[in-house]
Amino acid sequence: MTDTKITKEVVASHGLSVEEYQKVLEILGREPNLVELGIFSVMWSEHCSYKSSKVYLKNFPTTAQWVIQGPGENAGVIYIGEGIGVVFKMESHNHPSFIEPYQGAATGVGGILRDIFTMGARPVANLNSLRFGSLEEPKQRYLLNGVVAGIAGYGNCMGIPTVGGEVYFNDCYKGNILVNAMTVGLVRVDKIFKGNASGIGNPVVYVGSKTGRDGIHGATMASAEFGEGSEEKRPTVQVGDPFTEKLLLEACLEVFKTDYVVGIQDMGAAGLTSSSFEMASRAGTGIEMVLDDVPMREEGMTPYEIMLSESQERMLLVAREGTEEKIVEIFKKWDLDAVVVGRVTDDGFMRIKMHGQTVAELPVKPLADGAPLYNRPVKRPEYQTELQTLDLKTIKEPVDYNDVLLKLLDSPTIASKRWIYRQYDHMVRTNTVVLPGSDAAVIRVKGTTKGLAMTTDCNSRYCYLDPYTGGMIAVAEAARNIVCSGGKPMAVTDCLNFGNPEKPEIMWQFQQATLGLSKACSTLDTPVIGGNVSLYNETQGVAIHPTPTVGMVGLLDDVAHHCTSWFKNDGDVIILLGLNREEIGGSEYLKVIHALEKGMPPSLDLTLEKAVQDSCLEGIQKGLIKSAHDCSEGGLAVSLAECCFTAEGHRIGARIELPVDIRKDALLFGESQSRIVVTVSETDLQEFKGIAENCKAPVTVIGRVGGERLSINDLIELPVQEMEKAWSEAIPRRLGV
Amino acid sequence: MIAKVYVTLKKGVLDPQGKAVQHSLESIGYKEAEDVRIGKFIEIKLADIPKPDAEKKVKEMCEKLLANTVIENYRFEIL
Amino acid sequence: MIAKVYVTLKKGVLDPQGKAVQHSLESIGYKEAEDVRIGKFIEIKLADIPKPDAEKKVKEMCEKLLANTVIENYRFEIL
Amino acid sequence: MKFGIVVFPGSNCDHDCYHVVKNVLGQEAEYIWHKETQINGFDCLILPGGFSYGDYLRTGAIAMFSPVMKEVKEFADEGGLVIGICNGFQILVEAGLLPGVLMRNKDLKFICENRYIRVESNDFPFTRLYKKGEVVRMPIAHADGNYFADDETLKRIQDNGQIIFRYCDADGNITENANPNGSLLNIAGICNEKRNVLGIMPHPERCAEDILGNVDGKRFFESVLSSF
Ligand SMILES: Nc1ncnc2c1ncn2[C@@H]1O[C@H](COP(=O)(O)OP(=O)(O)O)[C@@H](O)[C@H]1O
Ligand SMILES: [Mg+2]
Repeated sequence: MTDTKITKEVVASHGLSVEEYQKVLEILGREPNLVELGIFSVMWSEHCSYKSSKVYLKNFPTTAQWVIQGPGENAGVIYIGEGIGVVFKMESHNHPSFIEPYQGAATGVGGILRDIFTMGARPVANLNSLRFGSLEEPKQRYLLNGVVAGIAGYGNCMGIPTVGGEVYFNDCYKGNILVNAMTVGLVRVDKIFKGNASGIGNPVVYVGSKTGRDGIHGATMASAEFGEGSEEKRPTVQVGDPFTEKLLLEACLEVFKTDYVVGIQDMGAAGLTSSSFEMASRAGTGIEMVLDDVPMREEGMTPYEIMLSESQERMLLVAREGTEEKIVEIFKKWDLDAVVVGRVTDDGFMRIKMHGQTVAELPVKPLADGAPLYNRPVKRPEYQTELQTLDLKTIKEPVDYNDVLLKLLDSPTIASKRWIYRQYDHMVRTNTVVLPGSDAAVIRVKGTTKGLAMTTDCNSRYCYLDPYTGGMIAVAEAARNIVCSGGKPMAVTDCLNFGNPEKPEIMWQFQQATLGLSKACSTLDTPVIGGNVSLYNETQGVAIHPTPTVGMVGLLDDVAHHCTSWFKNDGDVIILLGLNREEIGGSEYLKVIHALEKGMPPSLDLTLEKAVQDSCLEGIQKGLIKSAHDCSEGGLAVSLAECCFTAEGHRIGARIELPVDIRKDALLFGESQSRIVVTVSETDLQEFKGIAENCKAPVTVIGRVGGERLSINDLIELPVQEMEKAWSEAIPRRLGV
Repeated sequence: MIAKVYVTLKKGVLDPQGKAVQHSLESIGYKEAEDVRIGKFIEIKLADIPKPDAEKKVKEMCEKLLANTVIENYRFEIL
Repeated sequence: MIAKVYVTLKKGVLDPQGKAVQHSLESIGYKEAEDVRIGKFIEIKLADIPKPDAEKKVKEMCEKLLANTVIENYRFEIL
Repeated sequence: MKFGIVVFPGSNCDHDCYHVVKNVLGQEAEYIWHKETQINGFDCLILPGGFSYGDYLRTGAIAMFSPVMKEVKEFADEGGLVIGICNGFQILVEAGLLPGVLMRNKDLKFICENRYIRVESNDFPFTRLYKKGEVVRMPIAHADGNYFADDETLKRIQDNGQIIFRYCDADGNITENANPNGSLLNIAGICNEKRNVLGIMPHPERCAEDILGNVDGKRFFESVLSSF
């Protein structure tokens, strides 16, 4: 195998360009053998090296007083006081989920969980962001079913509650669905573990499942545009084993209580290769590994296969010399393999042996950190101007607003996601204080009074129409959701899903969107502490809408002061924080009712945003606000409707009078940003108004809670029950259940 | 007419379920069970149609629904 | 030596999974699939022991673990 | 009172049960590893929810062979109180400590949501503090909670009053709509003939604290305490 001649074709089939291969030759001063070529190919794949995206990721604000670990480790960490750190990260598993939705999504969850517990943290919550094509297509229904079952299958078995997420449906995803999974964990800050292979002579220990021929070249696959023949790549799909991962989690947490572990990293994409190289690179060391000792599931595996396998549920750990046996003992208790497969060396080389021969000998640094970096050409698409043009005069105002509202509630993107989160165990660990179905989920931190709010957000249609504004809005909306639940926004993880970076138009989207994210994160003081990039989300040349998903975590000092989105009591005063503008570009209304994805997305004024958020948060913390719900897809009318029926087993109506100074469809369904609908009791109204004025947030009293109908001016008049029916049945009906 | 369909995991695909069962058998004393793979056994009652048609239909059913051909193989017999 | 074990639901025990599959088959146009029952097909690689011993052992494995005889039947063959 | 919480590989509600016993009820609690062959000094054993052995093959099937199960059986035979919640219930039926089986939910999906259940019997250590016929709300979270038994067994447990909880609507009516998973007779929880072993699919430990918005499950644990 090592004798295979390295021809042009072999190089090309490893996804390396001619220039990249030239660089390989320079680094080595010789030709690589096949094992070495395979290692280069995965380490330098887009997925592992970030070669197209790195120049832009540098723009993210990544520090704050409370940030303990920013980007660069397996996951970022923030400090919430009392010695507790919160570890979180989001990652994509898009391509595998398209090929095999159940296993693809399941192993996506498994992967992100390992990123969190490899830091020494116990995972306490999962979230996800999902995107599919239209549910009218059987294939998309199949994908949705499989992905949701896969996420549920893995997360439920692990006993980690899946507390939130988002789901969008748009034709642009029909050939490239998105499955982004996020995990949040808790750690004692003096017990954070990192991916470091330090200490010359220290043993390198392989723990977890045996290695099979799974997913070889998975990392390369995730970095290649789908072609016609991609179905052929099927056998590279990995099968997840959440049971083994649960054992791995408990065993790792047990080992972390000792002082045996020097460094640890999960074997994710590119398995043994990336974990060993990255750990050695961070520590500036080398490793000598003997592959014969790697636990194997199949016979006759070659060094190439062992190094590139993406078998799941494995970790690589560097231990203090002399503790090997004790470590093995702990893993044995959990029925897991733990085997010393190598030693840390001082010469900066990765030396890999098998059957008594050296099968690869590569310098660590150039491979791990020396991947070619691209500042790829950037060009604003020709079509962008036309796309952003929307002449409101050509958009006819509807005759029947009730009908429009019902249609919007029935749009799967807006409709209830209960069919989905009902399949996720969202209560296990008995911490979930705000369950899925409100804005951000809230979990308590046992042993303290604190709580964490968390959410994922991105409206990719906005990003398509104007990636800069869209990127900003993703952050602002996430923060708004956190605030509506009573949390103070703390930090961000992102998952940047885009098309083919070799196209200047896609790279422009990437550049603009990341600049937008950076701007909003700086202004809202929510640094980016980690994330993931997924490129090449294209099928036959058609790219997805740019989708920079934002995952955000917020802090509640007192979890008792959490808030939910739905109306509470008869007679409460309904207040709108923020301003209604005449903005219908990029709205769900325009799409569902007028079949257009056009115009400028809503504008975002970050100063106004901050004012609205600050006043809402203060109102919640002071115990004045009884419900808070932000306006997003479907605008004010949809938000108000949702406030009427999202409480479990409790419907309540409202009478609303809005000042009409803009088009009525924009007033009801426009998606102006920086708006939150809150309720307070009559007696608290003045005090809350005072807070809002202090924060310079525009406040308008727009109505009262009560009755069994929602009425808005003389435009909307609907029984709550009828609205709820449309909203709650939209997805199950399309799935035929 | 009955179709009996056997769906098995492809070679090399991890079978967590089989692994757990083998482990359990071993721990309760059945050391002779060296490997276990778990698949599906599906019985379909078919309307009376000519056998060649049945073969064709069942094959299609397997491809489309009964087996996940990304990771599974299938075979069937018609009685 | 290989043991092939077939575990099927007893007659009279509802098979929601089979029903769901039958329903899907019908909805994608296979009206001839009148009833579907889903069971397990377990392949056990056995150490080389005399066949009568193997029969005895496999029967025990079925009784103890592989089938729940409240709702399931099993049969097996040893090859 | 001292509770033992049995931990199987794959148990994942063990911490939750421990938390309620220890921090909410203020009682003693200790984990019991499934390989344990000696268990002493416990007043009540809880087999918690989760996915023991990944729920592979059949839920609860592999766990019943864990060494600790022999001890659990002896403990139950001697009249000790044993509670199986969710996966614990599944293990108890597979191990033969409770009659019947728990099959796949009728819609084949995992279901996590709050449900109403009716307390069918309160002359019993686990439900003493509830009223007979009382309707309480508890979360369920399972894929295999569809209770099945043959006609004879079903009649027997009915006649003996072994059915303790049934899914119902908010007003206490036992209807098909109120049945989340296809369970025969809407069964959500049963006990053995001696009435010292209980299996329950809903999770009382998930609704025993104010901050979680529901305390209907607290009296379940308090009942156990008060009968001790
Ligand atoms: N979009 C991004 N924003 C910020 N940090 C990022 C982003 N993408 C990747 N990173 C950081 O780069 C590092 C490597 O990420 P990644 O390769 O995804 O990790 P893994 O090895 O777990 O797959 C991580 O610390 C991650 O947080
Ligand atoms: Mg990682």
